[in-house]
Amino acid sequence: METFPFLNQLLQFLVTGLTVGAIYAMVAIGFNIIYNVTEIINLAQGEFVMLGGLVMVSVHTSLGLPLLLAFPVTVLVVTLVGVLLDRLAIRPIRKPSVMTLIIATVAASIIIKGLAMIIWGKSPYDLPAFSGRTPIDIGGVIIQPQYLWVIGFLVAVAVGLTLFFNRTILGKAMGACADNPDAARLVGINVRHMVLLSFALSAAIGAVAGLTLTPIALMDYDRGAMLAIKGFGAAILGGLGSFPGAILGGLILGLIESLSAGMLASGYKDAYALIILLAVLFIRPSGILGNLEVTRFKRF
Amino acid sequence: MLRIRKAPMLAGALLILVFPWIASRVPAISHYPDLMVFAGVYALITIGLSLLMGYAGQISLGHAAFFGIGAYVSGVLTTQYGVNAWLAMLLGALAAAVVAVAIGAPSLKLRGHYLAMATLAFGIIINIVFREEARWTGGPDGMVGISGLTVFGYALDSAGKYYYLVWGIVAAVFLFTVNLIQSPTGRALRAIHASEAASAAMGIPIARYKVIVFTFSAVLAALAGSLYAHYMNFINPATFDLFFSIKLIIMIALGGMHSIWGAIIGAIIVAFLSLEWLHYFEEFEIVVYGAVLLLVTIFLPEGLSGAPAKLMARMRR
Amino acid sequence: MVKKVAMVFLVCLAICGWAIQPALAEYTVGAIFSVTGGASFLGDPEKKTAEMVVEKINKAGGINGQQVKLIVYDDESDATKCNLLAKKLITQDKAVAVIGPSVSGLSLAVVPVFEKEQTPLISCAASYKIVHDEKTGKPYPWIFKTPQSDSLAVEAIYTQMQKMGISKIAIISVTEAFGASGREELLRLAPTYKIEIVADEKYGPKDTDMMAQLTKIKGFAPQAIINWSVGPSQVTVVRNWRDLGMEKITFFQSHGFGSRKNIELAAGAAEGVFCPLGACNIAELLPADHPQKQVTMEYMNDYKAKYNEPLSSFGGHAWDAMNLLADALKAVGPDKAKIRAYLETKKGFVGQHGVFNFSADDHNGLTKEAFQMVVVKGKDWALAN
Amino acid sequence: MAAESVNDPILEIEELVMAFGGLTALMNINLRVPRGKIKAVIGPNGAGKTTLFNIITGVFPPTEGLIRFNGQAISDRKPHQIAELGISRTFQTVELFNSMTALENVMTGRHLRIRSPFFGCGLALPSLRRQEKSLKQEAMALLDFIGLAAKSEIMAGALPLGERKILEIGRALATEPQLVCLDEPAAGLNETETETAAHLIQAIRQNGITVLLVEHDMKMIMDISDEITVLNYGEKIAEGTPKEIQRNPLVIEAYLGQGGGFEIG
Repeated sequence: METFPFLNQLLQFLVTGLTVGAIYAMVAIGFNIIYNVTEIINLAQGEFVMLGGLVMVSVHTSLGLPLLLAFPVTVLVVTLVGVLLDRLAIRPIRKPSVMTLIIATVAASIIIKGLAMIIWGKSPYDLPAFSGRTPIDIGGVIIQPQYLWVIGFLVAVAVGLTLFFNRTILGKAMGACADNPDAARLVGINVRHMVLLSFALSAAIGAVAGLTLTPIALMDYDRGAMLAIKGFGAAILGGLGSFPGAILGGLILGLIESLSAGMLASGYKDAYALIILLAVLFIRPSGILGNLEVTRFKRF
Repeated sequence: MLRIRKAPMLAGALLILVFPWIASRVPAISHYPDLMVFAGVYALITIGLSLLMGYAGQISLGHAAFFGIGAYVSGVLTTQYGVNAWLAMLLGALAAAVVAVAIGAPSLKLRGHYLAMATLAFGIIINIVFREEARWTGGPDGMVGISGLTVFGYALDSAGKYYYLVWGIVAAVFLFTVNLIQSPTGRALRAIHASEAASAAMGIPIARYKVIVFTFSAVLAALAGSLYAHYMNFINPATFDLFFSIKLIIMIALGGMHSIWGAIIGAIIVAFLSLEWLHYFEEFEIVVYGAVLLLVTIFLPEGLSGAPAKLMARMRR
Repeated sequence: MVKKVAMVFLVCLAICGWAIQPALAEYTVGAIFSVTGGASFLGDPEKKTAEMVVEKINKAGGINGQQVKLIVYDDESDATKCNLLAKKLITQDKAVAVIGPSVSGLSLAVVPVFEKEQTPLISCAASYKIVHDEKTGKPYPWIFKTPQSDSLAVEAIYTQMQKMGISKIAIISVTEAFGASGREELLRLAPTYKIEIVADEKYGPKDTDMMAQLTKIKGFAPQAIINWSVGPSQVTVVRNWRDLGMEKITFFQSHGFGSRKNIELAAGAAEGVFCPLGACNIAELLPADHPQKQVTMEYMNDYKAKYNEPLSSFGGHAWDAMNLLADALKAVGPDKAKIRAYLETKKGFVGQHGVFNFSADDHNGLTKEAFQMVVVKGKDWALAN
Repeated sequence: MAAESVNDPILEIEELVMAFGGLTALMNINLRVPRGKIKAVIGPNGAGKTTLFNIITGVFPPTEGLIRFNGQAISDRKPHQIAELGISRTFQTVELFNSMTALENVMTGRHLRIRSPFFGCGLALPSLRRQEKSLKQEAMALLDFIGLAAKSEIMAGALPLGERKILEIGRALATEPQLVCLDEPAAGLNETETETAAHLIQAIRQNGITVLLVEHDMKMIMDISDEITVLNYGEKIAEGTPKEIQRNPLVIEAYLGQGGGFEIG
């Protein structure tokens, strides 16, 4: 049997870690978009990812829509769910405290999960990989083509959001809401619309994460919660509200998991990642790129 | 507002006292005392948690871990070392207290969502330990053969008997907590919740109070864990996972965060919903559970314990 | 005000109570399966199978002229619920015997209940601990189980490895009860078969990727890998094995892989994977003179006709449990103690997962011959030589 | 500790510097608060008055410099430790415990003066019950002193602003401080309410408690202060009796230059 040098192994761990991390990062970005406008941690974020995968299965595999068409349809459907979430679960709450809003998102995530179970059943589903399953071998390091799609989509989401927040009026208005909702209201921005938009946008990003993940890891109705927690961890690690922080946090979390699974006791890999997260928080109470002064002003 | 009146307390105590007798007369609910044992176990945890969340204003998504620490310390010490069950219970509470101080002192400096994540992470880590240290805990399969409890040679071996043990403890803890809320300590906690800056200016050592309450709630959770282990005669890590922590938060939210009554009502409602009533909806169970939670959040933001007051206010109008 | 609420509550309870008093059926049989939750891949086919079997019995006129009433509860893979439901089945629904639970951990959780209430339980879970009281070294009197113990699957795999000349292996398992108990048996039995385990890796049931663990295993260059898990993760791990170009390292799956759905989900990656399976998975491959040929073909056809989905081997455990119980009811009637005694002496029961021969020392009644070693060939099972 | 002489200042601040990132909020401030007097700190918005209060009461540590209370350095203490030493305060934005009654607010103010053992409280020990009874009486007496006895059972959040400000002063007094720092006690009050507040502050001094005051209402300042310090852009520009300050050209320029009115009564 051929030998397998340590350096190759290490590179393989990095490739894997970055891919998984990219998924976490996309979930974390979704958390941040909603958090920035509303101060809510939307615990239904993971359900968007799950829906992204399962809706794609339905429109692509079952209905037979071609990939290029199935993609926007899926994102649209999940975005609609995000909009409904805001209209049916968040907006009706008359005296919103951050705690009740979070409970509402928990309730919504339970409902979405339950409905997904009724619609798709309990078995896992697969999607064909976007550009085949032939692994790319670069000097002994194996890269699945789908990995490149995952990382590519993360980059696309990051660039897209940067342009959106810096170049468009809508994006700037959302940014203003995030900085100071009262002032935003004074200058005539409809904060309610911005909240709705934030749910739509983060649902869309969740859907993208889900449909790129499914060809790698399959998808079933019960996946959302775990992804939400990893994404929440990534967002906190990077610093809540910071988009570079979300990407950094996601990638770091993915790398720690992969490296510790490969080099330490793999049963404890999630524990290592969380211990490092705790250590970071104890040293920097607002995450790596978070701003302590800003968090002080946030209500919760 | 905070004066907790004696009449409802007496009524509650009486109801708890006669409930098994009533249940035994009605065949369809004859197993309800069994459910009430678990509701009581949950109530022990939510009382502490409500003190922490509703009064001191600190969130914890890691209390399932303390529940588990109590259960596992009891389980391991009694089955593998032959320690007396009551002593093991005490040691479990002590272990939880030590862990709570160690994790609480640095964590409680964190705010809001960061504190939520830190406690969540802590809970998951502890659960991984339960799962991985199979030599002691039996691993994911769980641990069998935990004995029942006896009092002076009298075995508490049926739901009816255990019911009175658990609810007796709940009643004692409830009284303790009610006293606490109405005492200088309770005032200090509410002050911290209302304004940390002003509390500090009044000389209230905020960090210390947060850690004390966190520890107290952890001890109660551990106690509940021991009671659970000796009743089930079996424990497994999945019982103490993060979803149970979230379920505890749901109990508090359903019952009403700012009331100790709410903690008990929430625990009972969620216990019955999830262990019994929702079964009738079969595959729609999860959806109905979520819908109930959402409706209460929307229409009764103060929780079910706020409902009677709201109802009366509406009737007066 | 609390008083008022309490009163209303009580009245409601009382009304509910009188309204839905259970009507007494002739033979009431209970079942607890993990129909939802983390172990739904077990409980779902089990529930469907048990209901199908009972329907068939009742259509054929019942047992001794009595209809069978099957009460199925879903424990949602939760120990507390499982415990409560077990007590409810016994004390309130007056079940003469219970089949299930689906999961080893939950079966262990209710063992004390059935022992105390002296009611027969036929578990559908694998762990040998369910039918082995460590204190006495014998089976718990009231507990039986139909699935082959993990140790039998391990022995089947190790025997196959010996035939293939494999002695240096890596194991990888999921951090759930199924994976943990399989791992324990793999580690325990390895010395007996002179097999060296060079790597012992784990992953979570919801993990998206096992490349890191497999890369590490690749570094040890073992001759074979054994994966012990269920659900989507066992598909991902096979795909990762293929992606990493590790085909030279023979891949063995546990019997948890026993559904053609998994071959389909693996999208070609499962080609050449070995796996020990019960007879019911490969009914059509069995030679015509195989003792289980008839029952397995019948089950397969019935199940496909009724539910229009591929058979999962787990449903077979419920088939075995339900039919065993029906057999006992037919012989001795609804008497708990007699059922127990009958089951303990039952020999030659032909089921989906083997021919059962129970005794006072063996409440499982199977040997490692209950497993057939199969290999994935052309997207289907084929018997390995 | 050295014996405290009546002539020693109760609070001394030496060369205090406070910088937030690149922004210097306070520069080389020297300040002495004489014992038993009313000392006012005035200055235009953004002069650094509230920052000064926050540093004295330990909300954040100073970048440089020394603060001595009764001769003891306190700049590294936490807020609750400083309260324990005998400095109490109010807040510019009124930080009452809104979900508590007026009485409970004052009772909470006496936290330092009572025992509150955790288990004792839970067991409702008789000694603690007795303590609670006398605590209530003391708190009522204080409410009486500040003129809010009639409002004792009203939620603090439901009181009008004037009474909230007064209640906050009452709560600060409940800690039995030697020095009480009042952050704009008259802001947002009408004339009669301001007068009530002024009377109360004078009454406090008569009880032997030193008052450090930040205020914009110049009439009130000039009426009741014994000594005034003027800050502008983080620097001390003048110090003296009300009369001296009124005549100080630097002060007049600071206020007029900013465009704000400097009403001298």
